[in-house]
Amino acid sequence: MIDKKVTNCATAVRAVNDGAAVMIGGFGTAGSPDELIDALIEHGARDLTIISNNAGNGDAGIAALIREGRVRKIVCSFPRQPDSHHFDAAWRAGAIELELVPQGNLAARIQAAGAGLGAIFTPTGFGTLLAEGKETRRIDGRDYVLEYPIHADVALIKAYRGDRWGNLVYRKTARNFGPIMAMAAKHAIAQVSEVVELGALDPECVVTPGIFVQAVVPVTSTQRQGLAA
Amino acid sequence: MIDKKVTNCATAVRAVNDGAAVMIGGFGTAGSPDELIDALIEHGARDLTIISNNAGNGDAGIAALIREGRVRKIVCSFPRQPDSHHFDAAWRAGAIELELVPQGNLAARIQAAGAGLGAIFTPTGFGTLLAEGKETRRIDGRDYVLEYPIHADVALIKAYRGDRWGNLVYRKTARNFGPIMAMAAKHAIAQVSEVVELGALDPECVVTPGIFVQAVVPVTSTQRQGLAA
Amino acid sequence: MNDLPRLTRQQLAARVAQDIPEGAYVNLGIGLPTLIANYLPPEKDVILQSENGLIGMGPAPAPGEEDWELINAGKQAVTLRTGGAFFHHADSFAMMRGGHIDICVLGAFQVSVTGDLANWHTGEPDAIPAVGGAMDLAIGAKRTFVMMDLLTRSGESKLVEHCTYPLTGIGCVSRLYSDLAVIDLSPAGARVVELAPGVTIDDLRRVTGVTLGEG
Amino acid sequence: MNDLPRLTRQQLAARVAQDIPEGAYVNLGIGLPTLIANYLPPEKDVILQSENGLIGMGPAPAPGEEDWELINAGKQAVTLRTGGAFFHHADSFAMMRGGHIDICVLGAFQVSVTGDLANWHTGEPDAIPAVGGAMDLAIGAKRTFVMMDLLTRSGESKLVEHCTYPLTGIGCVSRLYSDLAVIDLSPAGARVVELAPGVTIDDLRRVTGVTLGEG
Repeated sequence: MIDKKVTNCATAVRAVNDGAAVMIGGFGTAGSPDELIDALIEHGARDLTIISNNAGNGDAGIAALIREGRVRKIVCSFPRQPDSHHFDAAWRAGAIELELVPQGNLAARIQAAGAGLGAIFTPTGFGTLLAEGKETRRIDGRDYVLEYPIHADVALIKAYRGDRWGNLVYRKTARNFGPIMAMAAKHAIAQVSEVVELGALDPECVVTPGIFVQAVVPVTSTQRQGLAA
Repeated sequence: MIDKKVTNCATAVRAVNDGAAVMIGGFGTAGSPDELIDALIEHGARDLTIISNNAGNGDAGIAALIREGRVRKIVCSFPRQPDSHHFDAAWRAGAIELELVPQGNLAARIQAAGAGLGAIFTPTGFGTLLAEGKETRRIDGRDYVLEYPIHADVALIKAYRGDRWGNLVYRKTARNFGPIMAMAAKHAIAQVSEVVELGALDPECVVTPGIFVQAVVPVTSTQRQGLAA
Repeated sequence: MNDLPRLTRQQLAARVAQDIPEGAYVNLGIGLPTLIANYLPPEKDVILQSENGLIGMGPAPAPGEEDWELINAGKQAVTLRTGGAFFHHADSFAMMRGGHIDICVLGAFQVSVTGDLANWHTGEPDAIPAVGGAMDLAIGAKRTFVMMDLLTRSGESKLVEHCTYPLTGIGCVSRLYSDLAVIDLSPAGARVVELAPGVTIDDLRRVTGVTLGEG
Repeated sequence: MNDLPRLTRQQLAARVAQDIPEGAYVNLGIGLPTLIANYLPPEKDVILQSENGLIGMGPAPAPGEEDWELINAGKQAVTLRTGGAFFHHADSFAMMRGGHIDICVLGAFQVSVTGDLANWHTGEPDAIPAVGGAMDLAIGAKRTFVMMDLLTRSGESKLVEHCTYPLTGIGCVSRLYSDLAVIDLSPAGARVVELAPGVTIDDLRRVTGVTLGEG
């Protein structure tokens, strides 16, 4: 019997090795897998490359990972936030490498990884600092930049409901990067508010089919939700 | 008030001009917009480029379009079927141009068009007849072929339910190419079994958001469904 | 020279809203452009997209009714209108980059007369860079508008011959809505479409110092 | 020389099924490989994908209960198992091409000792070409197996040093299951893993004429 349910976050994040590339879902207060990140900090893996939209804010989540010195490099679109002080300090100290990627390129490169593409010509960033040194090409009268897929060893995402096959549905704008990160990582771990019986999710409405998910962890507490802004 | 509902197929297909590139959804018996194709034949547009998985079978649908001499070129993955006699005859007579595309490349190129990419390096077809003359590149130890997006002027697709904003849900494997064709065409026309009230479709389960759809046509008859095989 | 009669931010938002037609799919950038939503009359059906994964965005919820899993790109709590839908980030940016959004309205540090946009980076060497969706929004929509004050607080023109700040996109802005004028931008240069009440074309030429066509 | 003891198609299907582990995501190609599904014991949870947009494919429905909007890639009516899901063609081929499918089993016209596959085109000049998903399936899965009779009806080996038919993919097949033997294929060449009862390695070498390693 296929059963991808893992009883707790601590067990699930053992899949993260030192030096791993780890995707972390979430945009703002929506979809951040806070409990998985807490467990990852506890787990102690270091020298990580983090792929996420932001570089953390406040003192929890990705910010705490950075504070603890676990992050060698971050690939993200928007590291600067009013309370991103842990990233800011690490960056100014030269203690963290930053690959800044326009958000649409970030999404497209993650999707390209999941879909097995070798590279994509994308319209975003042409003629800007973020395309410096990159191959460009004019196609049908429009200019494009060649960008490469972003793969990961592990993805940590937050979904709403999941089943033992790993099928997932999300809630509102908490969907954001979850579905494409699950596809781009070798090992996708989803924390869910509820594990439901197989068959309880409508097959027409499953957003992430279980083939893309390796572990489903029930996390009922949502202690930080609604606090961050 | 936004109301994309069009009362009948004949009115909807007036959007197809002579010389247009037309995507047609469907895979086997599932998802073929038969009534829209009938209306297109009646409409009379000619010199069409058809983008679809197959090149028609039997005497209806795309096969009938070909029989009537309306199709200049077809872009598809699998034109040869036991009863694809209209395509077969046209092809042997040199009366139709064929661009044969592996099914995954077809899907990826249609998706790339909808997403605004300039080109993609895809793994499929490398070293085969279907990549002859195409640019290739080795990336991270794997070989890829450069493929370009496939755009269309109009898409004809079949969905299950739709609303006046153009939001769509599909039914089972009739989903197939519908969502990506809607995104890749300038003007997407969806025939639906039922037009429902705005708000009747769960926003978590909408497969094609209305932004990708320009016309929704209720078609309750499904006369050919279950006959073709 | 900087005491010209200016549109207020509210007047400017109302002015942009006038030009958004019924049925348009629109992305309003973070900051000033979000004001435009207040001036889209309910009877004019305009659909707002937010690039973090929703379309059919409605107004802010009543205080205390926020759902922090229903937010916009500015990370503010919002609502979903009847008929709206959710989707993931790749589909969302496909909407944008694939040219499905009719109008995107952005703020700017600088805009050039040919429509180059600079709105993501001040260029200061110690600034922490952050781009978010700015570059995707700039080049993706069918039409990209900029909404900004024409001059900085110290009186420098933000409409320039060539941007000196790092670019967000090249030739992507088709129209500039400012507190002093509405100006079309194209490869042929800037052309004034409309002047704020009490402002003359000579005023504009004087304060901007750029070449401005008329009519 | 062609009257060697051969596995029946049913025996061959059962043999392939043995090597499909619990929990595997599997795509069974049109034709011969579809027989494998009959030999996956219900207690071994194997999930079948069909590239036209479903995962968790179940057996054929009872006659008269077909739903022609629920079909497989061979356009046969199928069912959906509890826990299955539907998706569009781009997501479906992302599953395949992105390496998410563990095992794909395909039929073949020819396979080379280094794993080149020819299964889409006989190369006859007047043949109407049709490729479908063959090329995507060939190169996408973590492991691609071929299931076929080792010899044509006229006794020619379908395992060859170099394919003479147009290729479907290069070096993509890792294992060949045939009626006479199970043979691993790799850049180092072919290596016989298992012989059908009553077949010797010398028999195989004689009928195929290719270099075959052992053990």
